[in-house]
Amino acid sequence: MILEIVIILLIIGLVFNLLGSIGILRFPDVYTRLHAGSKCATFGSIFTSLAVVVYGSAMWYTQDSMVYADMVIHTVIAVICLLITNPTGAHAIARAAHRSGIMPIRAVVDRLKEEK
Amino acid sequence: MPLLNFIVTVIACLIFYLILTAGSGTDILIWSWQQFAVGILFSLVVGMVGRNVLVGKDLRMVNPRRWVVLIVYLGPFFLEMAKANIDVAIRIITGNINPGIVKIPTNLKTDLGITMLSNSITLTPGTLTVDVDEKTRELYVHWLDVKVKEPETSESVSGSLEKWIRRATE
Amino acid sequence: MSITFSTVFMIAAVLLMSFTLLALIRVFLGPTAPDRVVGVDTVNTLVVASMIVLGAAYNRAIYIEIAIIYALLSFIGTIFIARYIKGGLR
Amino acid sequence: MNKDESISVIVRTVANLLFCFIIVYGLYIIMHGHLSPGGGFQGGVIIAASAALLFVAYGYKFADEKYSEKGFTFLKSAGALAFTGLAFAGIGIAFFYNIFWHEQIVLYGPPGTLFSAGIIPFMNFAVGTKVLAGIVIGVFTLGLFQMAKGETDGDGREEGGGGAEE
Repeated sequence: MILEIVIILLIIGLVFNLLGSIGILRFPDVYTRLHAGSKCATFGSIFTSLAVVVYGSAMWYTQDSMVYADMVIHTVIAVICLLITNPTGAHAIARAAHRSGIMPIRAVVDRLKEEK
Repeated sequence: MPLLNFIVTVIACLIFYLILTAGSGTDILIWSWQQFAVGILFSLVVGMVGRNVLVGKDLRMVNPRRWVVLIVYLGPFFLEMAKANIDVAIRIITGNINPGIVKIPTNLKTDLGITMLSNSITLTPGTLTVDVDEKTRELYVHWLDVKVKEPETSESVSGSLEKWIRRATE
Repeated sequence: MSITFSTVFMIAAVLLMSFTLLALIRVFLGPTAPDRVVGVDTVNTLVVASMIVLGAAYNRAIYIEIAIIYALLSFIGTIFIARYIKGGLR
Repeated sequence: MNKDESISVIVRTVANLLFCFIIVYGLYIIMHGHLSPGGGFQGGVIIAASAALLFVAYGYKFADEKYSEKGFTFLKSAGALAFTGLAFAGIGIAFFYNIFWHEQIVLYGPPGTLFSAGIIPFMNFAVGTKVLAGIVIGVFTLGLFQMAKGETDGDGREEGGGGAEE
């Protein structure tokens, strides 16, 4: 039962991570690549970490070993770190790219450029 | 109020240390007394160093009611995020995009609020915060599929997230 | 029962590492510096994810502590590069 | 748009949020040096990273207000001195002799608990202090050097950036 849940969560996470990796190869410019890189990879990593959390919780419950408690708590902290830092890093890169003069390709509207 | 800032920072650091070392013993709940002593010592040191960094001028985030709202906020946020990711996944496979940078006005007054809204927007469907105007509190958002060129509110980009964040931070 | 947790997690970790190689292609190709940074950022996220999964595969909580540190330090590195792209620390 | 602010309010807020917790994590790594991988050097690097985070978020404003080279040089020397001094503490038997543990002075609990390594946590903290101060000095010196360079040929660089934006 637990094994099936873990496998399903891992497959969802791996699919999103794969899509993120493909996305940064397929998309045409920096901003669209950031969409794939920051969003899909973060989402996929949340799911793979969720699999680890489920596994650790189940083992904690059945074996009552503190190693698994450590594993669950540290995994949650790592996911929170990813959730805080990844979008901020993406924003910093996007802002830096726009300031250094890289414009979005095929853009229908660019308010930021118009107001500069 | 420097003393209050110091106390809040010490308590936050102590909680973080105790979360890190959970399960170390059985003296005090699930912690050993050594971890408690070391944690209090470290928290005092870090409180001295960073008392004006973690807590700014206002202490409104100390209120536990806001934390409850923040935890409830995770619900709609993950819903938006899941929708977003499936949308972006389809666009990665098909490759049809319609990008652009739009300007959205916000009504958030605090720095933390605008940070949370920006990070939420970056993590949700096909939107990415490129720049922020600190004076007028406007966000410049790169949108993978531009539906409205001149949004009046943040409703069309981020749904109901701004309401939740305003409830949590103001 | 032939399939165990550790084999499942190990397969997932190997797949995550192969996705890292895909992201590395963008680091090599990327025409501009921000493109390369996007690639490096994605690699960082995938490495954090695979460290967590490896920690579960070997039943070591230590790997996950290192993952936390990797996430924080890679964030600082990304911010530094972003600042550099904009033209120094001005 | 004011072009002076090269790092946005979002990054600054996140840096403020993370600063204290990174220091606590570094101290945690140093304190558990004898129980788990890590130790003085690694924890010191993590604490130095928190200073680097504030430096990159606030730039020279932070460097002007908070950074004093004298203070960090003092910390660096104090760390090195404390390390050697602790090593000399057990010189009656041997250099680096763990006198705190063998003579049961302080921190002599059973193996596996937190207070079980005698002199080692103190030495880890000494190494951590030295590494932290050294890396902070290195990062800030590089950054301030770039500032000095930017002031002398700053105008040309600014025009170059403007040209790229056209």
